[in-house]
Amino acid sequence: MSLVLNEEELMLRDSAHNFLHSRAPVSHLRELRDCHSSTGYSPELWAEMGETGWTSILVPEEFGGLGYGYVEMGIILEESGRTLTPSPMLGTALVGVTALNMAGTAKQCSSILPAVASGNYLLALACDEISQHEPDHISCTATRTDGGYQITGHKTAVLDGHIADTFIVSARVGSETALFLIPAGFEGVTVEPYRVLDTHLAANVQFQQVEVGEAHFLGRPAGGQRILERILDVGRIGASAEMLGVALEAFERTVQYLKERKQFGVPIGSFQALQHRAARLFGDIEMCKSLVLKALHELDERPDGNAELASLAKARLGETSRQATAEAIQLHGGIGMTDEFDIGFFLKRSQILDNLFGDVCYHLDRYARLRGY
Amino acid sequence: MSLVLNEEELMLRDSAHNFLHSRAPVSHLRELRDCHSSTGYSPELWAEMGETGWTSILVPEEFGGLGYGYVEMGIILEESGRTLTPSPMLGTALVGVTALNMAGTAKQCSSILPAVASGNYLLALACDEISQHEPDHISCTATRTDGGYQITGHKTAVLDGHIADTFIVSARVGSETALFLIPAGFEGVTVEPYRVLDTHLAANVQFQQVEVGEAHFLGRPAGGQRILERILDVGRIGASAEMLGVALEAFERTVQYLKERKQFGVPIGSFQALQHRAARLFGDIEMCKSLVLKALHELDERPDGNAELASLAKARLGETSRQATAEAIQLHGGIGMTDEFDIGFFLKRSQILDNLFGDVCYHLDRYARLRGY
Amino acid sequence: MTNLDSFRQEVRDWLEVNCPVSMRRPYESEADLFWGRHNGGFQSEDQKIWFEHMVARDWTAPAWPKTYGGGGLDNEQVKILREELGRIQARPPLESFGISMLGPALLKFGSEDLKRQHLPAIVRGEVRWVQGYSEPNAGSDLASLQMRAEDRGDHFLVNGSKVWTSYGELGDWMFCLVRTDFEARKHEGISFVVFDMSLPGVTTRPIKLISGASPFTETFIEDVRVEKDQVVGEINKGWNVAKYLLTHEREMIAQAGLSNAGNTSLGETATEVFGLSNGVLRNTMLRSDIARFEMDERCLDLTIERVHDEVNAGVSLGASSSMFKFYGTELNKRRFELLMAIHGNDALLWQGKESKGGYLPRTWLRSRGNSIEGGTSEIQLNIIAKRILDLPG
Amino acid sequence: MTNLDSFRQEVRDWLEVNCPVSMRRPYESEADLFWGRHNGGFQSEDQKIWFEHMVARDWTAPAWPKTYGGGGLDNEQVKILREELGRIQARPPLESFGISMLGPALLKFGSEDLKRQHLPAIVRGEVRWVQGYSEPNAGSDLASLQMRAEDRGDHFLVNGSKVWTSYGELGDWMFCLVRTDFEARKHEGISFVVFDMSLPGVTTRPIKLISGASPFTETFIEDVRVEKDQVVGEINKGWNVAKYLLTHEREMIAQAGLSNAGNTSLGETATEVFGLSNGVLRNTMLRSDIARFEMDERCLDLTIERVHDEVNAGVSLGASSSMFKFYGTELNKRRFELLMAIHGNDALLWQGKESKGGYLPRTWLRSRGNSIEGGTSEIQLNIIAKRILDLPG
Repeated sequence: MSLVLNEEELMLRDSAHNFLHSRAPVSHLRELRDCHSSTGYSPELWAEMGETGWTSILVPEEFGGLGYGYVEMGIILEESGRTLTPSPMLGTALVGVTALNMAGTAKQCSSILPAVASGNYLLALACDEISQHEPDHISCTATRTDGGYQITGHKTAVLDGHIADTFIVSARVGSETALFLIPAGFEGVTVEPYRVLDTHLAANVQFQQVEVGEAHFLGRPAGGQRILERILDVGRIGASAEMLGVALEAFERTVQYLKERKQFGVPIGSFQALQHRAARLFGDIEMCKSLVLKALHELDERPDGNAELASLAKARLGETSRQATAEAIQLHGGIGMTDEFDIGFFLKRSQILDNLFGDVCYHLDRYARLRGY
Repeated sequence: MSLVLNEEELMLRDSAHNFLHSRAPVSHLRELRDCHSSTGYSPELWAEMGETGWTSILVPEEFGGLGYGYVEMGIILEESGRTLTPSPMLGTALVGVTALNMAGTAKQCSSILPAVASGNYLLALACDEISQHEPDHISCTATRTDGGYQITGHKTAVLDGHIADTFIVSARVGSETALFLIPAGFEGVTVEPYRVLDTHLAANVQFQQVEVGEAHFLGRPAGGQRILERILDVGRIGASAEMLGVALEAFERTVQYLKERKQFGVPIGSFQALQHRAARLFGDIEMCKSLVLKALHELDERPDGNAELASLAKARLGETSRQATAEAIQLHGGIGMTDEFDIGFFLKRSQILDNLFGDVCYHLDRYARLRGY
Repeated sequence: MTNLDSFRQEVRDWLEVNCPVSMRRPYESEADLFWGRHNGGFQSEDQKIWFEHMVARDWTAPAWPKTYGGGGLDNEQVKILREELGRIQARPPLESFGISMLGPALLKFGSEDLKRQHLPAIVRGEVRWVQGYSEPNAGSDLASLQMRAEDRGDHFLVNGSKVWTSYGELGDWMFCLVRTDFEARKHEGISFVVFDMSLPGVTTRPIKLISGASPFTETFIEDVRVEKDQVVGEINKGWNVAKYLLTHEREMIAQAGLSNAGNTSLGETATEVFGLSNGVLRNTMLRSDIARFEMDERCLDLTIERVHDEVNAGVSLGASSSMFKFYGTELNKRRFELLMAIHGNDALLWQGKESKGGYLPRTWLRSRGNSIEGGTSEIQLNIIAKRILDLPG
Repeated sequence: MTNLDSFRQEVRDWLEVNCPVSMRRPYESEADLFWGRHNGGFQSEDQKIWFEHMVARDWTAPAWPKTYGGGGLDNEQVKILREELGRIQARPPLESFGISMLGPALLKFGSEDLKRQHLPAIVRGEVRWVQGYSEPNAGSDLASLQMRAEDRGDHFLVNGSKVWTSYGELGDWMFCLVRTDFEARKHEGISFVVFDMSLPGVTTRPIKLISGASPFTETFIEDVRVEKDQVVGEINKGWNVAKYLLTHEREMIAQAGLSNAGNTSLGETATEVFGLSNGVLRNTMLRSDIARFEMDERCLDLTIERVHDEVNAGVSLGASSSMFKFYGTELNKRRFELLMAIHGNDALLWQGKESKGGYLPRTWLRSRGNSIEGGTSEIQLNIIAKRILDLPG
């Protein structure tokens, strides 16, 4: 498959670009923050995204979706990164739907996916338990009972945890890892939302002797760890696509500013030291573009997943979007430090996305392990 | 103690500077190379250094030396780094003398140190056995015999191994490490000299059932590993002082070139991107100056040694001298790549010194371990 | 016993009696310090006592001449006093841009009248001073500032605006760069003036930062009358005063970046979070970054020590404040990058008690400004290249 | 079966018969390749057979028009031929600056006579071409070159010297930039000429590099007569030809940096040397550097793939050759830095069989020149900043 967007994909990108720039530019995020939104996103906008078909991209046609691929989803996420638009796209439309597609039973898919596609149902993956992302260290336990399982544990930093209808929860069953679908309304589930640094919300979620049945296994009871890793890899690549948008937009705004801002009687972009930094960053972002597109292609082409490429993307994009947003602040100078100016939001989002599903160091380590050293 | 050279030390530096620039500038190294010198240094020059007192700096007065300190030795090594002067200063006058001062018996000291001080005796530390510096992995064994020990093993990358009168050899005695003084002329000792990339020589040394007596233990049989580490730390700090000289000289020559070389009608030093790189390098070297002086002071003040500071110095100087010499080539452009021009010699020496007694990665790791993580 | 030894003993005894125990603890933020009037309130009785004792002893500005209310101590004595204050971890009795910035400029450039008018009030914490340098179009290119001071015979009439005034809303008086010659080359038409901020026509507006805090203001000056005797140094020679003060400011900022030196090391913090495996930090990739950071931090500390010793020995490295400003601020940014990585999910909390109101991410964001304020890193590198390395162009 | 499929089958069958088995192995150095005359010697009978078969098939320059001895293949066919050659790891039958550099310039800018005179001889490996661009005072600032070509009516009389001529001592003919107008602005007085190096007045002197090898020469030209019909493109418009060729050269150099792509990975090499502990490379600090390197290497490969696909799709990124030149050469330098670190003591051996004559340290040293030759990294960054990012000044 060629590493170029085809015509349909280019059209999708244009329409996503137009939609987000008109309906949800960075000022949209700012408004949500300033009105102390308790959801952290706009349900009206989400409904519109649903109508536009974005929530359906990965939902198979049999469940009322479009059955498109990850390349299309990546395009939307990249464009969302450019406008920093908060929405459940990553948590629900990408990660949640992927989880059901990969492992859900026919019954689970048919009851949840149509609702997701229509924009009426939100999912959240609950796997972290401590301050660091370590998906194979699970203290949350599922204990066999008469009618099923009793789940007890604590999950932290749950993306969209405060708005999810159902959680996808990793828990230990004996020495095995299993994934459960646990509705937020079940008895024993307590959700504590908190605000993170870019005005998004996340949640700590307590599961206190939550009773679930066999039907709440996500798919089969066995092999949960492997499936969790594959779901996470999809999330990592999605986060990378979004970081690409963040980095690109921050970079382009910075280059524009270098052309406009004058000091010492000339545009500061004429200073060679800044030119060289911009040129290096340009190259780094070009590398990232190739990487994200390749990773998305691979998701579409290899159902088995490509863990190495996922870690590569997450680490490299984490590095480059950090670099791009940090340089954006530095090169904007004082004005970049002000809340009134938008560029700081990019730095904040970059930090959130870098941290999500494992940061640069986590994935450098994982990449090296996957390559055998 | 104040981190400034006192008047005597400044005078020593000036005289070392003058001596080396007149008697052994970089062209001296080039001549040794071009005449395929089998020693890699000039014995005549070494004799002069002996007369000047440099070989006696660390030798106690009772053994015919000057009994000066490490700060003085560091000054000589730094200046030798500036002129890339090859000599047994590091291997014999620093490391060898330190080993005897620290651990030698009165008899060993009185038989060897006066000869070293007079410039007539060379020592070499033989501790590496594989391509990497791992002083605690020792395969060389010393087996108890009737009259003493029989030593068998292979040492590699022995600095000055091809000219040493006596080797300081690490070997296992049972589960313990011991250090032995083994004369090069003993039966079973085979020295294979080889040339390394900056025209210096080093040697692989075979010990094939070499018979030695109890008197050949360097000092007491016990605690060899700890003494070896302390000797090595001294060597590391000495190598750092020499690297400081290498980095400083490469940097100063580069700054000079930036002022002289014209392209596009102006000195290339007027290009801001190059100015910023030079300014950063300047700062890095200033940091290194403080570090080397502090490490030398500590050697004089704390007989117990300061392993953390030694690893810090070796890693940081390795990094900065690599950076300074690499930038020197890049900023000199094509001419820097030619053998005719001297700047390439600095890159080569930097690589040798970085590798000696553990490279940047080795000491980053050791530093972190010493700090408990 | 030498004179210095007996001075040390004297200081020690005096502090023992006069520094309240509650003032012998590191402060957590600048808000915990007494900054002198604007409102003049103390946070505690102990804070007041400590301040008043130090004022009475003339030690709020120990190195200044006695004539102006200073302690009149020589360099060695000041060093001893600092060491003794440090030994008991005494808080500064008075934190003040008057002491750290305006004072040195007045002492060097001010007229006798100006010194007598302002220095004693500074020492006694009666006036809170703020700085007016940058303008919206004069940041790195500070000398292009446009605030107009028109000559009206006996006074100047000042109009314009300043930006990045630290704690501008709390200021009693402002020291300020204004343009007094509109025809001259840009460095040659600037004067350094001081004025009372309670005059009509002076207003401030807070600047909210990405951290959520507002430590700076914009300051607007409309038809404010500044008497000619309130010019520090000569008219149109204010750039010399500014350069002198900028050097001071850089040193302060570089030091600020080091104020964490006594805190838990990053290695220890990371060990608490990740734990060890075979004696080595479990996050081996982060370990490499932390080790490099700790090395660089130590190198900077040693270099500050060395340059300090050199200055005492009469060897002076020109423009070293630029090097310290550059390294200190870049290191502080790295410190907070690493802390963010170490604390992972927890580092993202923006509000709430558990996170001390999002202390870490807000401080991380704030640290980004370190390499911008007080002369950007780029400006410092320019200065090193030109003044120290003597590179052309 | 499509036309392309049948073409592929045809190529495959032909190669099976005509490419000797000994030519289906990667070569170790440029010296293992046939470069065409100067002396014209082959290293082996197989090398000669392989070359002659490819010449007979017109495939030494498969994309060039048949008129000039090329293969006349279209882009798709060329791609297939390359793939099939790659599949059996066939060595290039003829390595030549005539094919890679002069040819494209002649095809684009040369007169019909010049094309007929030179291209067929290039294709048949009869002339070894070398390049004369840089001069001692015209490196990064290439356009300031001073070699004089004086107009003597029907010919130019050329005097001056060139530096950094790759394999200059082996050249039969030289393509060369000379100054033909001494009054014009510097980019406007340059012409692109070719001449026979066996003419009296042409001498070369080897330039020994820090690696010990001498792959370049200085070339001295004294009163050499160059006919006016030997100017490529218009007189005084040689800079256009030069720019076109520099882009080609950058791409070649960037590709050269990647020629290691098929080799053992650094991770594997390091694992052989250090071994693993708990599944992780024992040298954990180096592991971090290696992982970052391998990531960057993969990113560059993917970007080359993407830009290639984009070009095929008709989307073109201007100046991308500068980006590849920069990244390719910087990565290659990092590769050799890491190899030096991995091999430690062994990496220092300068001579002897064990170290293949000091292959590693010499190649490491040689790699330092990658970011200088063919336009320095700094020049590439300038080009990206100005041509792609459109930054001013």
